[in-house]
Amino acid sequence: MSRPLRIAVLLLPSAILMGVFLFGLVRLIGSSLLIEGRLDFAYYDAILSRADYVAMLGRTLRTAAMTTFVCLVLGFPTAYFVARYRGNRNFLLLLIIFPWLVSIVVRSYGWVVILGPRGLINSLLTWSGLAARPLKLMYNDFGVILGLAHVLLPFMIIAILSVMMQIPRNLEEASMSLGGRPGYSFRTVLLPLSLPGVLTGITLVYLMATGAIVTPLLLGGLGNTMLGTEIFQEVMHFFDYPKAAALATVLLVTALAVVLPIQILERWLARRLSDGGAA
Amino acid sequence: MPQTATMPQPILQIDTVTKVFDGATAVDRVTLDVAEGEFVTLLGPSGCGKSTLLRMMAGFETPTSGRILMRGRDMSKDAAYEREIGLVFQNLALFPHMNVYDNVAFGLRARKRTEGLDRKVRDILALVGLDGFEKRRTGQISGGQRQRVALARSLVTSPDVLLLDEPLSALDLKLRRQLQVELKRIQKETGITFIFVTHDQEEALSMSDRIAVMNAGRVEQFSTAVETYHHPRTRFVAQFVGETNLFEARAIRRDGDSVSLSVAGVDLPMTVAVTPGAGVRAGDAVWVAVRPEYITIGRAAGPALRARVASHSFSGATVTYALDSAAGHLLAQVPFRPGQGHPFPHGEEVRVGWAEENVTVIPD
Amino acid sequence: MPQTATMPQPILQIDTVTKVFDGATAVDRVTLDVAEGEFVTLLGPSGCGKSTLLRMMAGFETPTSGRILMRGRDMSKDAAYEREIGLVFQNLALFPHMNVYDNVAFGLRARKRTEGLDRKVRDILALVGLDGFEKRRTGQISGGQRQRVALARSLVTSPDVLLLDEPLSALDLKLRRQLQVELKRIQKETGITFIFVTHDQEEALSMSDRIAVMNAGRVEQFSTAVETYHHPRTRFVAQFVGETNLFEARAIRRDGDSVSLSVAGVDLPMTVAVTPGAGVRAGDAVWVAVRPEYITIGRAAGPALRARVASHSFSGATVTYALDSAAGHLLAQVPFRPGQGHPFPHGEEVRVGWAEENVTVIPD
Amino acid sequence: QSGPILHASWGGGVGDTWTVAFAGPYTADTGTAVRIVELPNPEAQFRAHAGDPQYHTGIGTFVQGVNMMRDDMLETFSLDEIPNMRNIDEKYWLKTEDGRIAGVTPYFAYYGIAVNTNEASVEDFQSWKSVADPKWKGRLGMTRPIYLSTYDLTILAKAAGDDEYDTAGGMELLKGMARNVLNVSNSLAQQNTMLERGEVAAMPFYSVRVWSLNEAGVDYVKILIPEEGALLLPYVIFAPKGVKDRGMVADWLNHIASAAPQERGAALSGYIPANRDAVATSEIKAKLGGEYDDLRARLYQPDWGYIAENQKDIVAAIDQMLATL
Amino acid sequence: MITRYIAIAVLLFLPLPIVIVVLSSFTAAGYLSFPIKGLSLRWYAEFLGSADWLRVLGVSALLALIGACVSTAASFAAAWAVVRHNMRFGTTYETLLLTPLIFPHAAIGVIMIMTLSGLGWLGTFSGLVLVHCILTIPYAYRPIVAALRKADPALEEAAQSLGARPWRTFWLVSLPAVRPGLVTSLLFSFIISFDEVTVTLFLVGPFVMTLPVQVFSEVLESASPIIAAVSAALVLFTSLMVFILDRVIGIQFFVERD
Ligand SMILES: Nc1ncnc2c1ncn2[C@@H]1O[C@H](COP(=O)(O)OP(=O)(O)OP(=O)(O)O)[C@@H](O)[C@H]1O
Ligand SMILES: Nc1ncnc2c1ncn2[C@@H]1O[C@H](COP(=O)(O)OP(=O)(O)OP(=O)(O)O)[C@@H](O)[C@H]1O
Ligand SMILES: NCCCCNCCCN
Ligand SMILES: [Mg+2]
Ligand SMILES: [Mg+2]
Repeated sequence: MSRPLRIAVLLLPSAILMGVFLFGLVRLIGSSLLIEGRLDFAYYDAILSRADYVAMLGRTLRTAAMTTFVCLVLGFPTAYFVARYRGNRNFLLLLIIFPWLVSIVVRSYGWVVILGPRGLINSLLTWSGLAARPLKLMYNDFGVILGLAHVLLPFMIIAILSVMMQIPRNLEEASMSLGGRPGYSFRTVLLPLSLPGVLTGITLVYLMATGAIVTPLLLGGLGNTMLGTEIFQEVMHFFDYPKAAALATVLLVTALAVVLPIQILERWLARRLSDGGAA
Repeated sequence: MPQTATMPQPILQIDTVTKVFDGATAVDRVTLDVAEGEFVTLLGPSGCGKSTLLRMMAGFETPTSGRILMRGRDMSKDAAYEREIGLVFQNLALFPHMNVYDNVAFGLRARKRTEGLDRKVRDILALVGLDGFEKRRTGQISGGQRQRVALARSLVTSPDVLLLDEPLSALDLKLRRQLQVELKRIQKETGITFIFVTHDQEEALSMSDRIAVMNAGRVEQFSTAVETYHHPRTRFVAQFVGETNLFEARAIRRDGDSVSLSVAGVDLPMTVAVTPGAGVRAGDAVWVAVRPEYITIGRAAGPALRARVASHSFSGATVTYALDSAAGHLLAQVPFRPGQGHPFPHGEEVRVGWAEENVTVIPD
Repeated sequence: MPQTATMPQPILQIDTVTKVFDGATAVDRVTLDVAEGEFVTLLGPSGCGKSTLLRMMAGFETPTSGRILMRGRDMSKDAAYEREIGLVFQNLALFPHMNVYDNVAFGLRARKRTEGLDRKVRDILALVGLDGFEKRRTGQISGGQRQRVALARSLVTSPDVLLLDEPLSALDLKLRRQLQVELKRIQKETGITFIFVTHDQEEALSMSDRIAVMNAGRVEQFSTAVETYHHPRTRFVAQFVGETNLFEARAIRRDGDSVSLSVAGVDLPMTVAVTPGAGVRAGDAVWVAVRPEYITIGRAAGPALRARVASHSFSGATVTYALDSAAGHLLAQVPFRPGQGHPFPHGEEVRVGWAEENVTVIPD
Repeated sequence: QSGPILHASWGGGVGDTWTVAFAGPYTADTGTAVRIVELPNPEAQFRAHAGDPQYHTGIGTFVQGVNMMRDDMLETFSLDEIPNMRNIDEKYWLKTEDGRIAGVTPYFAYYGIAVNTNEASVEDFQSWKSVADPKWKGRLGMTRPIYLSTYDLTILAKAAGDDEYDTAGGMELLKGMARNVLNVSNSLAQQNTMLERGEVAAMPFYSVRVWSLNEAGVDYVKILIPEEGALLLPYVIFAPKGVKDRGMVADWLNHIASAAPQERGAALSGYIPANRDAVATSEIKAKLGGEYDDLRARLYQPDWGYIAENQKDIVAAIDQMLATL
Repeated sequence: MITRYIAIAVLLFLPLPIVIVVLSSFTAAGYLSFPIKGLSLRWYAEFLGSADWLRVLGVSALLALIGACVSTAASFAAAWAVVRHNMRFGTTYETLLLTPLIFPHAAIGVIMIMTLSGLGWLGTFSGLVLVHCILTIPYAYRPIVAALRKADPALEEAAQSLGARPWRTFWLVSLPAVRPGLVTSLLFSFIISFDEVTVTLFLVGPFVMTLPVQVFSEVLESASPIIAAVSAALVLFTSLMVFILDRVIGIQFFVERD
């Protein structure tokens, strides 16, 4: 077999899979734009002219941004701690990887059990007399963000950790031997070098948060619709596929508008930060 | 070359320092005084504790016991960033996200000594021969150049002492030789005290004022390069520093600083000088070390031993013969003269000797 | 040692082989004949085409032009697995999922020569000193042992020729020296033809029957180790194989196999032997090579040159002086006698000389 | 011996009712196996597989039935094919313009106000208007907009003195109710639990859900029919257009339209049979508070066709109303 | 120091809801609450006694198994072309294979529902397999390509120089050399597929319902503690996979970069 033919045969299975995906993507965009065979932005006009949809879009972006922020604030120190942990690091990794691999349904459901009116927290509060009535810990933004942050935190930690573990510990020592105090060393050495991981983490968390359905449905209330849950609703209850397609396209565009620049920045940084392999 | 005897106030004193990791002793009661401007090398096999000792000086490890003094002041408790000690890492640890200039400027900025920073950075880059490379990324320069950046980075803050942990071991032979020369030159020009770690004895011999030979956490000998090579005080030092032939012998008689020996196995009496302090007495079992290049073959100069040529190996200027003798396996390195062929073919019986002044006696 | 003149039918013939990669010539019209049982080394700097040449012999690359013959038969078109040629890779390429035994047995199984397999595998493991290691995984043995497994694996099928691509370069110096000796012994015991690649000239000199010195894809000299060291035919060979002092000179007169020279810059007439075929005529500009160990300092033996001591470096048995002279920068390596100190301090003016028989003339 | 008939059902108890009350006896009588498949939303499957039906029959709300019928996704039958329809009041029929039967209504529930009597008294909710009373701020539950549009708005419009054709007054009441609702789940099941636990004091709710709560011993949650009446919620069983084994499906539908299985359904889950011949046992009468006919009389049956036709607009209006709360 | 406290809190916080779900599955009460009321295995008995739940479990396992095999095979072939044949535009193709990762799942759900209904595969098992392969390929590809890049191509040359013909070389050397990558890929895609909900939600049909989607619907539609028992089973399944993964390649695989 000639080399090009051999390559073609090897690529065929994955190319079919990706072809199906790309074909679907084109159909998605097409069906939201073509009405009776003609280009028509009616669906988008309808979506963007409705104040509640615009508000929902805003809520989606805000929730995703908040979730990303929480993940970053919690994930970075955790990654640092794990990366520099001298003891049994595998155990710590297990505490991160295992929850990550458990279904999001189970994890979100776990939060229902914890945050619910007779859940762990409220039981503790009422039992200890700290609160007379159960607090409303879910069916609101708090519940959604907490749930999403929990579900997505491992992505952030893993992304940062995989970069941090490659930063030789030596670099921090080098900085210190040159007189860099811990804060200075962190700012000038560790932080810039772990930036690619941070950006990857932000990308993943943000994407997953904007497109989430399960967690917002389980932990959010009637007032917490997001693009994902609205799409789900549109498909499951109104069967309005073109409208769902338009909403999905809006979701894609807004997500990629945030994510692609970050990706480009990340690649650029990664190239700058790599040693070029020189010994 | 500073002489041990006339040494002024040492810049750095390692005072009975011990470091224990999880019950394993990495550094064992090491005491060293380093004079200002000196080039001291820590030489020893892998795992003997060189890096650990260095890291204690740098402030990355705390001694389990003992003190480290800088100009007489105990700095054992100081953080790494408070010490005026530079460190060049084996893997260099250049900051990959900075260019050459920023790498070199790092220490000045970290210490907020930004006055005249540009001048200092450029001067030091010129010193290591890297002018014009300021804007290069560390990935865009060669291994030898990276090495120089690491050096410049540590030198620019004019540390009191510069520690170098096997800085050349990742380089290939040619480049290594070249950088050895350069390192030595820079040390002379800056006058900074260097403490250099290596496990390469040739490197140690050619660069150092004094060498501390380490073994299993201890310093076995701390002396000048010549002394270390020609008067090893322990079997370990004799064998680790250069090739050597070592036989068991017995002291027959001691006369002041010289002792008469009989090499075990064959009766081969000789009288050689010993280190004044060495506690060798008549009847003691001792070890006798002779370097291969001081072994003569064929002519029976001085006491002579019968041997058979087992093999030879050519290395350009010299031929090394492997010989089987009654005193054991011997190596003899003799100059090779082209056109004369190998004077001693394989299997030939020869007579082996050495001048008495080339023999070192090591107490058992 | 097989002599070029009396060579029987060569086992391997490389016949004007060229290899071009994307327009770049990696191997350039190389012709080599290798005799059965010979130990031939390809020596040259990185990128000179050694591996490419080896890979063509092994069947992993096809020559762009030229032929490779095995016992007289052109095997240029044979697949790698059809050739009776073993190959030891620089990175060893041991099969990580097999134990030592299975690694070694692989070739016999692949060639379906399973008769007496166990015996053969155990014999070869004994030969390389690895009996008892059969069940170890390749990750559980040391670097030197891995090296031996790779060797055993390639030897067990008794190939006609064994190619070794820098097999020792990843090892540290001590281990390397030890394995050089062992490799040489195994080659002698098995009688298999070895073609050995290295860029380490000391390794080449001490192991080889003949050395092919390569430069930029071409073989510049193919001769015995002694010949290569003492009679380099090109400037490249003179400089690459061992340290050398090289000056420009002019041939004043030619008398048969000897020529009278005047070293450029200073008038320093001498008469030296030249290779019979060398086309040096009166008036030609030539290069003169003298090894540092043949340079004498102090006494004006033969023609003498004024020089100043620039620096010295101690390396145990010898001291190497760097000298500045009218003929340029010179290196002189002289034996070091302990107790005598350095006879020539820094800055001292000395006279430098050499014996005429130690001078090699290289046509420009 | 044929089948099996695949019947798409909701989960959460509905499936069990269908297995026990309808499918099991049918199989016993006719030998035709019926498999009840529980899905979150059968309509979704019918729509996804329009033209290539995977089920023989499925359940839906009346509005879903109307929508699918109008989209020409349902198989239609003549009265002769499903003779038992004669015993079901024609106003409950899902029928095409030319009078063909597009679905069978086996039973209905109603939509009243469920009250946790530990948190509020029955008297508090004698009128639908009370749900808009600010005194219930933060104490009420509410369903999703899709049901608000069809159920809550309709009955609140009625309470405001209008009807489904004019919902302005209803919308005001709905707005008032929505203001009283804070942090409520999307999930009816969760709301059910909140109601049970007194997290919410009251909410417009399905009679059958309260029935099952009462059956489970939760006697302090009561379903009320306010003075303006409760909303009648017919369910409908339909077959997808082009369904295979049409004759068999007609027979199964005919069984569904008959009184006996509907009576069993009522006993199990509190559904009110649609077949006039169905008789309530005294036990059921006690639980329901009267005869089937009395109950039917207090229930308001709106023009589901009109509601279905306007559902999207209403949902949009409610979404926007909620967004500006 | 604050770093340390945050990290420890996070490390305890991550497994918390899972532990709670598992614990609450042992409740004796008919409704869900925590702390649990009474200790009982009744919900496990109910789960294991339900043909429906077990069927759904079977479907999920089979789906994950087939999907993982297909993804792994397709990834292996692609990685071979990219690495061993040093294919042109190899990195571009790799980026393409990773694209499913950078699409929000809600959007992928709609994309897939349209694609599958176009193919007439909506609600079919094959349709789900196809979609799960697309979703798992980024996870399957990474370990394989990493293993392949790490595997020394000289191994194959070594085998050939020892006389092994191409197929023999492939079976005896190439394949075993990437075995850890293949196993990782299989396990990893199995887990991802087995636990997937968001996209699958859009695609389930009468004969194919997956365990996580069923759990999701149940959480929405009812509040029975049987969900906790089923979830605990899901957790057990995942732990088993994680355990094997740890054995095969070590948990640190997940934080390594290639
Ligand atoms: N952080 C540590 N924890 C435990 N043991 C250590 C640690 N660092 C070093 N050791 C042990 O201390 C001993 C000395 O190590 P050290 O790194 O100082 O040796 P070295 O002389 O620098 O060797 P090399 O030439 O290989 O660099 C070794 O046995 C090593 O295993
Ligand atoms: N597959 C290839 N494609 C293109 N160029 C190649 C290829 N293999 C080798 N070359 C080029 O051919 C030249 C010779 O390479 P080769 O690997 O034979 O050198 P070498 O002497 O073995 O060097 P080293 O000592 O570094 O191993 C180099 O310039 C190299 O870049
Ligand atoms: N078990 C209660 C049945 C009520 C059905 N109402 C329709 C809601 C659909 N999810
Ligand atoms: Mg070290
Ligand atoms: Mg090579």
